[in-house]
Amino acid sequence: MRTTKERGEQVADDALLTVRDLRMTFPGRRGTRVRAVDGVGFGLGHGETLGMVGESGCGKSTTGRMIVRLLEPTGGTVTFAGRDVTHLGPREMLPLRRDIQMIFQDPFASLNPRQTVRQIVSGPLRLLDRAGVLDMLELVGLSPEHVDRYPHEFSGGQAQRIGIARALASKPKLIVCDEPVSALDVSIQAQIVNLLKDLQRELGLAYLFIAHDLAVVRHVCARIAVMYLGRIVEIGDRGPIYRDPAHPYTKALLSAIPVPDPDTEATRERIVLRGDPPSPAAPPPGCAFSPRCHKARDRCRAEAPVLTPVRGRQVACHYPEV
Amino acid sequence: MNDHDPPAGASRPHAHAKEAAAPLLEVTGLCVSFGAVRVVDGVSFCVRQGRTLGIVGESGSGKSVSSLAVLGLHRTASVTGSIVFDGEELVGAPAERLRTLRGSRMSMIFQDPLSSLHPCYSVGEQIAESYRLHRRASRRAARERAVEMLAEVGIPEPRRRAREYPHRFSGGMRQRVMIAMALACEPNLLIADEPTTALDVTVQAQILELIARIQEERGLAVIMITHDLGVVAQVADDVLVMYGGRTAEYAGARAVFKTPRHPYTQGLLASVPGTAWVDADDGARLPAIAGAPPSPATPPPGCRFHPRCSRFADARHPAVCATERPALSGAGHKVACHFPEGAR
Amino acid sequence: MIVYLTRRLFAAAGILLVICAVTFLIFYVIPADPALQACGKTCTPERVADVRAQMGLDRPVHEQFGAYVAGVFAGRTLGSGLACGFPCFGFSYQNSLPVWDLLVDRLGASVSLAIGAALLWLATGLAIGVLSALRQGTRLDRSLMVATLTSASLPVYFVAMLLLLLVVRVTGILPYPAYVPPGEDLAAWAGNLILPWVTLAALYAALYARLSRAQMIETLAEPYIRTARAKGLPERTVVVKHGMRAAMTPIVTIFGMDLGGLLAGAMITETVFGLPGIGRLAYDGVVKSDQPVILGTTLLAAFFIVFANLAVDLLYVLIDPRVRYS
Amino acid sequence: GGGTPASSGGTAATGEGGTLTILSNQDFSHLDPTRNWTMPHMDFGIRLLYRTLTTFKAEPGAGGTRLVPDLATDLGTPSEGGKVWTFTLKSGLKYEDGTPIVADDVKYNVERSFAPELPGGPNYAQLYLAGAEHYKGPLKGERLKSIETPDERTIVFRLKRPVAEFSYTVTLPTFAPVPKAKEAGEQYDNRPFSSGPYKIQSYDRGKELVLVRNANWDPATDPVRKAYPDKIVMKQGLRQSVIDDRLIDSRGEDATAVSYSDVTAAGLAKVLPRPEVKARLVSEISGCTDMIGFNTAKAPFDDPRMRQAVHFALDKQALQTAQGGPGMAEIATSYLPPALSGGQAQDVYGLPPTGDVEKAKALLGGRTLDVAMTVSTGEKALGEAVQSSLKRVGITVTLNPVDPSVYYDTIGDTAKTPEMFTYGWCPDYPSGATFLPMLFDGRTIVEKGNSGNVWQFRDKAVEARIDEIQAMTDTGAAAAAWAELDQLIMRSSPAVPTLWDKKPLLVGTGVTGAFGHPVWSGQLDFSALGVKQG
Amino acid sequence: MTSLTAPAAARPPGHAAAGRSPSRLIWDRVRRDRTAMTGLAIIVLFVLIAVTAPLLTALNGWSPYDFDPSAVDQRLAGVPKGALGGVGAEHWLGVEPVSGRDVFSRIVYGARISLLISVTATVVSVLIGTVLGLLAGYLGGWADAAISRLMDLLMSFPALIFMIALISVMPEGDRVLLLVAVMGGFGWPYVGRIVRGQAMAVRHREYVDAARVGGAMGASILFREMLPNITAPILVYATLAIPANIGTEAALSFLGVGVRPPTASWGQMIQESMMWYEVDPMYFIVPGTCLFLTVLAFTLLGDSLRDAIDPKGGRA
Ligand SMILES: Nc1ncnc2c1ncn2[C@@H]1O[C@H](COP(=O)(O)OP(=O)(O)OP(=O)(O)O)[C@@H](O)[C@H]1O
Ligand SMILES: Nc1ncnc2c1ncn2[C@@H]1O[C@H](COP(=O)(O)OP(=O)(O)OP(=O)(O)O)[C@@H](O)[C@H]1O
Ligand SMILES: [Mg+2]
Ligand SMILES: [Mg+2]
Ligand code: NI
Repeated sequence: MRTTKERGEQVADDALLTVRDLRMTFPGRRGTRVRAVDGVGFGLGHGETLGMVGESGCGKSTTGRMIVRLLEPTGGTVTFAGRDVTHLGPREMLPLRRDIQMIFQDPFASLNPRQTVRQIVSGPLRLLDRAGVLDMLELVGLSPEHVDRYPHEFSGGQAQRIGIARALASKPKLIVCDEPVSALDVSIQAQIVNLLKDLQRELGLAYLFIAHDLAVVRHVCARIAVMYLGRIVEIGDRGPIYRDPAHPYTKALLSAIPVPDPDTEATRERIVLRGDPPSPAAPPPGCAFSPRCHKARDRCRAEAPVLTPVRGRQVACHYPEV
Repeated sequence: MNDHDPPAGASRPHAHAKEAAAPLLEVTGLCVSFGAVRVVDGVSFCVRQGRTLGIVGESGSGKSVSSLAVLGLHRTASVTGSIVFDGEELVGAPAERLRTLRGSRMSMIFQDPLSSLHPCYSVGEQIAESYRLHRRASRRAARERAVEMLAEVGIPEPRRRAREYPHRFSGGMRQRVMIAMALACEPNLLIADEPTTALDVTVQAQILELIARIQEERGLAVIMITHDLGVVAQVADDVLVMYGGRTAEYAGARAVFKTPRHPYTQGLLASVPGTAWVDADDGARLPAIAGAPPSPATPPPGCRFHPRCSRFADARHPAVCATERPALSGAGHKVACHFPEGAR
Repeated sequence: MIVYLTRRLFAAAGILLVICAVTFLIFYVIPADPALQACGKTCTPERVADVRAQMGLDRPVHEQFGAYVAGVFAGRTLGSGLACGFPCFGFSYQNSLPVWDLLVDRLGASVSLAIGAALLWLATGLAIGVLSALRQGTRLDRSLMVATLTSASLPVYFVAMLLLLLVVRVTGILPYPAYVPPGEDLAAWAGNLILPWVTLAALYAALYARLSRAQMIETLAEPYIRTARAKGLPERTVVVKHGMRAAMTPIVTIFGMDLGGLLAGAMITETVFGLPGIGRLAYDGVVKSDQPVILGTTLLAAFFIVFANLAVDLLYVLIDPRVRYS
Repeated sequence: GGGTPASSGGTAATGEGGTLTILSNQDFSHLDPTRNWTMPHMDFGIRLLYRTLTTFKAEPGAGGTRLVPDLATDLGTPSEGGKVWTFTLKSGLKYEDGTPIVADDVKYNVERSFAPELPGGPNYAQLYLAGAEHYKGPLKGERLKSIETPDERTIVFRLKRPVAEFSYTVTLPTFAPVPKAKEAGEQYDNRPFSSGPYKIQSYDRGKELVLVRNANWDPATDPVRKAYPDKIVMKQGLRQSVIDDRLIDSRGEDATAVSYSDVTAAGLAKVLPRPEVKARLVSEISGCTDMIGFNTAKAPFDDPRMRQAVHFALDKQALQTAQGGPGMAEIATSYLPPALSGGQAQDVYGLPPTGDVEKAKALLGGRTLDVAMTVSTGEKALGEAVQSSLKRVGITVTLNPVDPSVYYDTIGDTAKTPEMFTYGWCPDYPSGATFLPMLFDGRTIVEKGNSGNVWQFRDKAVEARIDEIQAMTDTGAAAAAWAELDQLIMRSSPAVPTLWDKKPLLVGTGVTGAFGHPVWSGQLDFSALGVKQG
Repeated sequence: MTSLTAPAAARPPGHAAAGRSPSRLIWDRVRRDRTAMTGLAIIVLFVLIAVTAPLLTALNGWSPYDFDPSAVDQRLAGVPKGALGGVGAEHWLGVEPVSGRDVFSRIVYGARISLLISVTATVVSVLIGTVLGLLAGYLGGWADAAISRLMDLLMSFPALIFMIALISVMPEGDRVLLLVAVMGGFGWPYVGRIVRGQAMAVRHREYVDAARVGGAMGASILFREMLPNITAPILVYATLAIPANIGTEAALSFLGVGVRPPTASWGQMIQESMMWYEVDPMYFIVPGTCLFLTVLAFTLLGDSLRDAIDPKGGRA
């Protein structure tokens, strides 16, 4: 283990994916700069799953899209299998494209409506022949007769399966899943979650699993990163974080999730945060969470906390929960 | 027929639930068809003053269509059955009568607060509009009322914000505006159609808290439509589970969550990951319901759920499930299943 | 807002300058020699050269262009001592009148035509469109749409000729159209313009009816309309206050562009009805290779188009509070 | 002459007063007397706004070609063998503001025609006046020495060579007075200062011109102009088909209206079947000759046989139909119109009206030709008729319609002159001298802006003969000689005369004194028009 | 049973086993639309007429350029002899006044020219507009700014004035080509703007991202991922642009800058016939009706296509 100077988690060097101090700034209105991702760092080992949760707009998707190089990071590095891939050109990326794939949130929007399942799954590089496509379909639980159909002829869950088949076609090592189940009905969500887990077991995939549903993340991921306004505020193994959140935001988040059990609900202590998440175009000074935090003090408003180990996970808080 | 009676003794204890109150809204055998397609097929429920009915179900199961039918907002659909609001039959009532009830005695809030607010009028204007109309208030009084309502739903600087347009508000704020608008005329019934689906969990918690507070203060009857079982568990006294346009199960919240009798409800509850934080078997497979919801245009015959039903898949009772529509049976805890107690 | 406005004004000026340059260049290389034309039936080469020098046509094109553009703002004096002041667009080759005066003189008819027709087609088009949208799918809707389709498929001159034949020639209800300025005799002005108005409105009203119908149908399906109904608003309020308001936004855009184009001259209508408008002036200019007139009308027309667009964009701030320019 | 003039050929109108409306599809190209040289406009200017030294009688037919003194007391006195012409002005002549008209004003206007600022007018002054080679007009203060005004009423012109018909030349608007005080350069066009019976009240160019009586015009000094209406309103820029319809209907104001421009073929089709309307159709022979010209300077029409082949192949009857039928045009058989050749049409070839295909084919000798023909946009029907008739003998014609305004530039540029084109010529006054020398003298050809001899016809014998005839002092003998020369040129066919057409004009039911004047190519004589009142 | 097996009832019912592409669905919807099919039938009819023009004129024996002096009345300024503008066994739809040319033959050949010009001009504008619009929408930034300014500029030109000016100063050369160039040249920004907007919307669709993640680059994204998804609005535009261009051709003919004589086009025929509408209404009605029917047919088809592509507006 070696500690990095940058903000972010301390990462083992042999990890499959290492992200250090990743930053993304978008040009905003009136010349403002939207710091969508502001120094994110973490590592991900082979066959591992890292869950990434946080409120809308906190930069989860942006992080994921930078890792698959849909976006060019404005700062930081992405190392994949020991190779710095942060600024590779499109051609140099090609071999890497096979190794890093992505699953999207909206199952229909991510399938080209004018292509057949076969064209979609074999991908723009035509990686698979018909038999290969059929294999993939079987793998994700679709029947061979679906191969010449168009996306609009499928239900949401099936469409998401096609998206997964496409991601699997190049036999990747890492899949970035950007909210793969949040657009699906509850009864379908479980199917897809199970499928992803089965595939991981069978194919040894590593997932970066982005979601805002803490319950799903907990079910899928061994490690969790909680993001707030472009930064990771808490990262570590699932158990400690859920059982005993150290960041006040994580705690509030967990307490806000309704549980389908009236008894629990009736007795639960609920922390209701005041106000809305701040805009990344005008982040508050110091700790970004301070305006909504019930125990914020002057220090919080002046100085931004960095990730420090607390009880088996890392937390960016001056006054972590005890 | 009294299958619309509130499920007795099933509700969770609530500080000031008015047990004695007569039902404010009684819906019996509601059917809604678009052309030849029957989207809601014989749904019955009732809500009392001060109580909350939760309606859950998958996308397309007819939740929104049922609630819009209550307000008489369907223009092209044919609505049959009976909807009695405060002793008055609404099915077949003149449109003008329904109109005067809407917004004044029963209100509705919608899922997507941005597209549900008119982009070209300030929020103050939009709140004041129904108050002016139903209360015949002056422009100034209505404006005051709007500011008052904005303050009530917890919007800071209400006087200034009243002059702003919806696009300047965040998602949670917009939903607050919708609530303010719905409550401006102090209605008796509030129908909330997935009011928090588009919102973040932290904001969802705020909105649910707000609705609960207002309900408590005013003794409102609330119909909370959602597909999030957690939300229902949190707010509802009674729960109606819909599947394919029909009632699957209708009972008190506690009964539904603790002793579900319909295989769909059971499957649904089981497939929600991490029901309790502490003792979950992390990483295990979720018991999922196979298949996808039925299409309303060509629903499966018999029990709508049978193609996905594990009891049916067990192949012990195929014929009846696939051919006959199960009746909604049971005294307090109503369920529409041929084999409600399970096959095992 | 100020910044935005200045930026847009500069962009508009740029577009006008480029249009001016392109027009200038094209008519510089045309085969027709204005000097030769001016010279008359029999003309010796020396005399043509004299005339050419007199008209300033012997200088290189960029100098001529520079002189023209500078003249627009500073005014200029031509060889023969003809002088024109601030907005100087040169003199017509045909009648030596300042082009600016000609434009101003012809503007009255064009504006009368455009505004009157616009009001007429807005009123009828929107009424038909909204009615059709509200009665969507009924027999009324279908017959209105067939009528608008037919009306939109008829060429302008066809309608114009038909109107002339029926209203003027056969029945004699109206006299032959002849433009009378509104300042002189308002009744005569309107009476004479009725046919051109109807002609133009027949086409545009049809287009606007179809457009507003589509817009209205789309808007009435919006969730906020459902909200308005849920508030218990009377149907009329829902349609007019909530529906029309939102449905009109794209129509304003198109209306701006159409009006801009029409102010620049409804060439065919003006030609058929003999209205002394900008379009007619432009047409005559082209036919007679009257370069200064072509330049002047092209610039004025472009000006109307560019500024109508600008006006529409600015109007949007009022119509649609979501739009803010910064 | 075919057409019967409508209202009792030129006899006195029933009365004075009223408003005459003139419906026109165009604006004047120029009203400035210095620059006015286009046919109907000259008529309008000379008859209503300005007087010239001499002018033509206001009579239909041959009577109209007779010359009478106008500003001058007589038709001018030649001296030095016709090289010096002296005119004396009548006394009591006044402009519209009452100031007297003096000889220097006439001189001033003639000088103006030299100014490059004021192009477009008749060029006779440049052609005839002595010592004017480098003169550039009076606008910069320079005066011309060859015109003398010894006193206020006498003007003397000194010419380069004898001109027998100078009395005719001075009927042109160049010889109208323009007071120096009213000089306005190009802008004079918009408000010429009146010496005639009417003055301009308002002139909204392209839209409306209103003339009212000039109180300072003294009828006693003017034997020609009747000036019946109190007011004359000219509506400009109307569509011709609308003008036709209005005058056919002749309702309301249109009853006292006349058409300024030709009735269309379609309009004629409406007029001819209705006798009551046909009676109001004025169709005087225009005196012009329509021609189809060849570029004789290049192949294939440098070969006279090819030109003759076309001449023989042409279906002149089809052209006649395009012009409105036999009632509206006669088939031309020579360049000089009958009026200039003693009223007798000459015919060298004696061809049938539909042409002689066999002879044409023989001349072609089996060749097929592929030629371009430029026509003006208004002559499409005519062009198509040519196209169709030449196809019969294997000549393929590609039509190139060009706008009238650029037409003469196109064919007047010798580098660009097409193989075939249409052309027409009207005499400025009834004399062969304003016809054949302009059209067929090879020495007048210029490289650009070529006019008249657009076919670039060069023939030494013809040129020599032209010089001989122009030197003749006996106008009668000269006329016969011109007619003879005409036949000579016809034999080498540099151009094919096609039609002698009439000018079809409609007048309202309340118009009197309408007849087409032979000098102004059949246009109505505006000096004689009157309106019925009540 | 695991969730890996295909759910039996998952397939939305009502679909045949073979997949139907969105274009097929649209076409199916259009095919069921009676007015659209009427429109299409009219279009097909006129296209057939245009294509078989030489055959049709061989049938009636008159070339579109043959004069027939016997069919017109010389003494009456060339009015066709006989009723209805000379309609009869010899001349099926009558003759042109003055020249006596056969109206049927000219209409048939005119269909060729009118359809040729309007369709080619539309193709030209759609091609240019699509390519430039796609590039602007896809590349964004500098390229977008440049292309957008160019479109603004072209759209600010008073098109009709400029078209007639341009055409009338270029007397040489092939008029048909010139008309196509001018109409296409001034028409493409309208397509370009639509395509640009669509491209900007489509560029950020997830399936484009997915293709990129799958290794697609540049042209492949443009033409395989984006273009197929914006062909529908382009097609609608094209169908509606064709009648507009037929109208423009006619308008230009009306203003005297149409095709060169003796070539026939509908616009040119209408322009000529306009003067004769009183004495020879047939001459006016025939080309007018053809023009009207064609414009109407294309509009009907385009409308129906639009509804089929976006059925939202049509739902009751
Ligand atoms: N292309 C872009 N241009 C400008 N701003 C952007 C862009 N993409 C994202 N942003 C901004 O960056 C911030 C982070 O966005 P991101 O999509 O990463 O959030 P997220 O966590 O995925 O949210 P969600 O849960 O809604 O998907 C947001 O404020 C968003 O507005
Ligand atoms: N106006 C309409 N015309 C035709 N069908 C409709 C109409 N509105 C709704 N439907 C159909 O009725 C069915 C039930 O729709 P409804 O909106 O009630 O579902 P829901 O339970 O509210 O789903 P969600 O959770 O997605 O809101 C759906 O299949 C829908 O397609
Ligand atoms: Mg996201
Ligand atoms: Mg719903
Ligand atoms: Ni309570």
